[in-house]
Amino acid sequence: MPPRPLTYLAALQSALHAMMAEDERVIVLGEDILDPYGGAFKVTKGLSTAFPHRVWTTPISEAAIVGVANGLALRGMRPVAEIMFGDFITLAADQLINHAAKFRAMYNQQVSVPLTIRTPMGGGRGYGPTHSQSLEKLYLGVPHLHVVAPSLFHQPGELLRRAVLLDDDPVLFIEHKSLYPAPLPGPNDDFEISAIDDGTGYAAMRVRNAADGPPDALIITYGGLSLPLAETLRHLAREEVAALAYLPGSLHPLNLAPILADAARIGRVIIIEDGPEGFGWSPEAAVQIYDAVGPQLTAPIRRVAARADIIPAAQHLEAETLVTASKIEQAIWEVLFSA
Amino acid sequence: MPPRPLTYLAALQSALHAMMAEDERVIVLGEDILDPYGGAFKVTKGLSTAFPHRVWTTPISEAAIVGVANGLALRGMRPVAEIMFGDFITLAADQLINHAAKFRAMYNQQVSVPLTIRTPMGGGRGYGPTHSQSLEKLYLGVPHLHVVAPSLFHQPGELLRRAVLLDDDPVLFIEHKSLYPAPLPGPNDDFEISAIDDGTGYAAMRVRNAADGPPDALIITYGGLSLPLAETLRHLAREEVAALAYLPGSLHPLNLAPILADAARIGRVIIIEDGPEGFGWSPEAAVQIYDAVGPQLTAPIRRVAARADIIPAAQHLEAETLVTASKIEQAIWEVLFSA
Amino acid sequence: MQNLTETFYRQMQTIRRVEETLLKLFSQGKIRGTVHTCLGQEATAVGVINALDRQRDVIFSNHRAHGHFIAYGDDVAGLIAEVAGKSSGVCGGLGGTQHLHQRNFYTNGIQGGIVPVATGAAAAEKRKGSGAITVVFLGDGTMGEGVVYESFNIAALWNLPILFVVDNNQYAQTTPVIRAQAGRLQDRAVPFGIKTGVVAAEDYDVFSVYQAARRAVTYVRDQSAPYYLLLNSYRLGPHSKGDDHRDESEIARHWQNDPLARLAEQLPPARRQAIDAAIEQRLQTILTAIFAPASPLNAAH
Amino acid sequence: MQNLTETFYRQMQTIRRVEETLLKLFSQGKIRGTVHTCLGQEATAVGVINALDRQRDVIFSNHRAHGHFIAYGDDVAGLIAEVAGKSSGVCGGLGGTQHLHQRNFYTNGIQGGIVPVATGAAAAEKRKGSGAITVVFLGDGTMGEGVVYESFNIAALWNLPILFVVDNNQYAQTTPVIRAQAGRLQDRAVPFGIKTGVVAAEDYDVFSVYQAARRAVTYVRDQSAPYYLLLNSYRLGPHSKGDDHRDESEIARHWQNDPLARLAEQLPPARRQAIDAAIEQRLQTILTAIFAPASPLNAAH
Ligand SMILES: Cc1ncc(C[n+]2csc(CCOP(=O)(O)OP(=O)(O)O)c2C)c(N)n1
Ligand SMILES: Cc1ncc(C[n+]2csc(CCOP(=O)(O)OP(=O)(O)O)c2C)c(N)n1
Ligand SMILES: [Mg+2]
Ligand SMILES: [Mg+2]
Repeated sequence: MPPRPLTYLAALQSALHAMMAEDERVIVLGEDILDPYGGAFKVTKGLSTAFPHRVWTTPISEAAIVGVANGLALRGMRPVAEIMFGDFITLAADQLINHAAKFRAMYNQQVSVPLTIRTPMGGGRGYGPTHSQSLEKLYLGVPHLHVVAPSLFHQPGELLRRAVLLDDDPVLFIEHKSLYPAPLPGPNDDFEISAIDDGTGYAAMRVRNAADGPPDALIITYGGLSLPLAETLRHLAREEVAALAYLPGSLHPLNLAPILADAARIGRVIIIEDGPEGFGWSPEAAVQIYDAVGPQLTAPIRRVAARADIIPAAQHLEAETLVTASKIEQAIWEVLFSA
Repeated sequence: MPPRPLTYLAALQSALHAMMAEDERVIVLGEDILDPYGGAFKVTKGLSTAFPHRVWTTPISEAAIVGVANGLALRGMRPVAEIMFGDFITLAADQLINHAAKFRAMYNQQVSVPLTIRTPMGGGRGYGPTHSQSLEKLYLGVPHLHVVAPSLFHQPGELLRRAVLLDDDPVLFIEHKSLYPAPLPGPNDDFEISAIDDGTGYAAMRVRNAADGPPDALIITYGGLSLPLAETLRHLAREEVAALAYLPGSLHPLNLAPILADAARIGRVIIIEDGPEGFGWSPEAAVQIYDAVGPQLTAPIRRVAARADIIPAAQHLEAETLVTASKIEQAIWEVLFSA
Repeated sequence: MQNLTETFYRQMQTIRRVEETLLKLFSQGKIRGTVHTCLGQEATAVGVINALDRQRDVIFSNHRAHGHFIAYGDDVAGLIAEVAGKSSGVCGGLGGTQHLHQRNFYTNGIQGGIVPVATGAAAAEKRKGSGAITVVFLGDGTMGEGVVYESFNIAALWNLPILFVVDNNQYAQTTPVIRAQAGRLQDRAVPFGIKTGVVAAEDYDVFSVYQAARRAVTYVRDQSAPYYLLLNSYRLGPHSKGDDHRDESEIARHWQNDPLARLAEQLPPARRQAIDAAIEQRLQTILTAIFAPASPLNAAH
Repeated sequence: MQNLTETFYRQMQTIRRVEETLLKLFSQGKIRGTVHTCLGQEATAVGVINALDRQRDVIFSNHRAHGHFIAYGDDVAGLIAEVAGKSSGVCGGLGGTQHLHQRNFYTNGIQGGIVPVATGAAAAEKRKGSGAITVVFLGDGTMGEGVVYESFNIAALWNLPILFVVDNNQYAQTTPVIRAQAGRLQDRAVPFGIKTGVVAAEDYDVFSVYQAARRAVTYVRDQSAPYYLLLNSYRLGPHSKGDDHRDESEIARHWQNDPLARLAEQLPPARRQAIDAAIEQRLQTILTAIFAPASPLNAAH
């Protein structure tokens, strides 16, 4: 077994290297991705040096980047396009929704579109309203478009590998900016981590903290919130609160069936998402639970999300707006003491 | 009182005429909207003849159409932009999300963006995968972007009027293609219709069918589904099933508070939406009810939506995919006979 | 040349008759939705597609694709069945008139959106070293879409073997080109350093298009570089289905100059009649197979 | 002319010193996020904005807006406070460096997206008969965005009073213009019939820009028609904050030719020192007010 990559970023980097070495069909394209810069968040670092003919820097043309990737995919390549900030994925909406996601079905399964769009989402860095959003909710529920977001508990490189080499449908691959520098936890005493097959092909992670006894709360979330969640889970363990967390790798399609029995048993469910409250991921997650085990819940599902507002540039205003570890923990305590 | 307009289309047409006559700031722009054609669905018919200087035909440039409307709105106009088919609103995603919806908040309330984007959504006409969608779900939950969809039971002209003249935030105004030719029901014996103030400024409609006794089912839906719903409600009345329907005019923000007491009392709730199942409008509607009155429900909320797939061109395949009156009715019967 | 005249005539007449048939089926309620016909513009389809290598080249088209589709693969039955929503259609009735696919041929109903996709296809073929070039058809109105210029830029930067064919039929739906396109359409790719060719309105016929397309195709294939070909045609039929608000005398004047009728005159009448008769016969056979109540091709799906 | 030299120098030097200060504050951790400075491009801001009527004209800018913003309203305190996330910032700290607004001045952080918005603003002013023209600043890299061309087309079709200023500083982030823009940037608006002006790299200084902008502004205002002005400058600083992978000798060569330093030489040393001193003093006062612990301007919000 290769030594475990140190950080989320390194895991993605080495997965890209490995895939390009392994499969000639992999083409990487995006803005400013060439060495020595290697992309705004360095995910493509080193790639253009190693594979100069298959790493293409593009003009600032997000619609055409995804459009070109569509054409590459239709014609037998396995393109990986980077959108520099997730905020700009709005510019590729038509290419994703009316092209990538449609070709296979509307051409009666005669083609496939094995396309991966990677993009960093999320705030916390003071980049302001147009460089801090978590816009994945726009693309949830678009038929045939997969949305994947590895958390810190996942092997992000393995999810990326599946998206690029094995998934024949288009995948929007969400990387939360805050995760890049984070070391992947790996086996350790703080958490009992297991990968669950939820049928999407992208593992869901089931994470128990180190407190004894049956869990008092089930926390369902994904992606970047795994970072404050890890902190919260550790803290809860110190307070002797046993908690179970569940983090699907596939946001859409979303299948919470594997966690329903736990939800029913535990009775207290908190769903957290990074984007603004209202619509989006957590209502879908919540109804899957309510529909199946609603009557067994001890309290209404508690949802935590960012404020439905722009994400301010100023640090303290940004923190007020976004989900933080302390907001997560407070929500958990409230649910624990309710009913 | 002016005579009630005959059809949904006529109501929209005359509202536009009245607003343009009343307020010089109203500018109407879009593709092929000039007379004699008057727009692909005729909503702007007659306008360019009556107001030649304020009705602007545009090139096929959806992003710029909305961008130009943004600039008009920022500089004191009250633009109404038409996107010929709702499917093309993907092309304006960046202008709606990263421009229209952001300016006011990110400029600290120093400006406003009183912009209305009108667009027809929905299938049933055999236009195929790129001309039949209900894509409003993309724009639900975008902070500061209002999404409004008058149903057959609304006064569509009044909602449009509010969007254009009174709402200082950007509004995406959804018109379902199937409604245009439909006569507005008006006062009649089939329905008891009342307008509810849900705090959004866009009335919600509460519709009872003509069966006696307390309602057996609460149906929550919006926009174009009001057409098959009306049919279903009439049919249920003939079967002596009392049903209550609730149709918010404002899809986002969505406030179901006014119907919660009914939901609790009735205990059987069906939520129907035109778009593909998964994410979107109905999960949000459902969680608002589950959170508030979940334990009082007799059965899980039943959601009905289109199949999560492309919308085929062939008639029978399209009908299999989309929500129809018979699917609505079947869902209602199933809920009535459950538990 | 006589051979070519016959071949081109047969293809153009097939397209014309198929589309007239589709309009009739529409008015009979046998097909629904929408139908964009290329009456008067058949020379674009036939002139360009015959300049290609049908085996390997890749073709992207748009909402007005019947002509391109027939010129490419001559699958009249697959097209009519598709438009009619039958399971025997090239896409099983799922796509319909605007969403066609067969082998290396692709269309979509979103104006302009297919252009970067074609650009990516050209990049894929170049990478594979297949020798294929990619052609994408656009209308004059579609030159309003920004992604077209993003594609020009990328195609030129990367020296992609792609031919952009703009069929300026003078209208976008109801909008005359002058009201929707500022400046000169023939200059639109020039600032990206893309070589450009033009067929003027007065020269528009299948041979002019074919010659211009051959030059363009040779350039694209030999140089592995993009080319922009502007064809100035005229749409003789309505935008789709029925209504047409253009000046009747304008339309009538152009019917006088119908490129297909002009081509027909170049054939000996007997040859022409023989070709016409064969086309009618073929069409009848196909229609019977598709619409005859007992036909298996008539399966709803 | 001497007066203009002083005025331009004062404005350019103010911009320079404010941005150097912002970079320093950034490295000190007093501001965070990102900072795009226009070191070396101050002549664009000062030359263009001084050609405008600040009372009525409307200005749209982008991520690299500090220079434009200061040249427009000279609100140094409001800018620094905004970038520092203070409540006294022009947008209360909500927008930050990329999202500025004051009176008729607007910026956004999405490349290209503001261009159709500016086009709409020009349409609004034309409709109101305000006599105002609209200016929008773009970078060379932003010429990759399709919506820019949609805007050119509309501005030309509707004869809108808008000036598109492309500041070609030779790079988009790390990408040299040659790798991102095919053909010639100076031709990009030509096929839309938009009148075009250019300041060549060797001519780039505040007076050349000012003269070119005056001509452009006069044209736009008198003709009520769009104009495209390409300025060939050079970005002396990094794209944002720190890292810069360009060849050091290339950057050094351009520092030798710094337009601000060249302008300074045109002033009598005493005048120049007086201006510099006044700017330093003003800056110190502002910084103290913003960052002094007890200052009310230092309120988090
Ligand atoms: C993005 C988009 N906008 C609008 C339309 C609606 N529409 C279909 S065809 C058409 C006109 C196209 O004109 P042109 O490009 O000149 O092609 P032509 O129809 O003349 O062949 C329009 C506006 C569309 N299909 N896609
Ligand atoms: C739509 C969009 N894509 C990408 C970016 C990221 N980005 C910010 S500045 C920049 C380079 C812009 O280059 P140019 O237009 O030449 O302006 P300059 O920075 O040189 O002033 C990029 C790619 C963005 N802000 N918006
Ligand atoms: Mg046309
Ligand atoms: Mg630049």
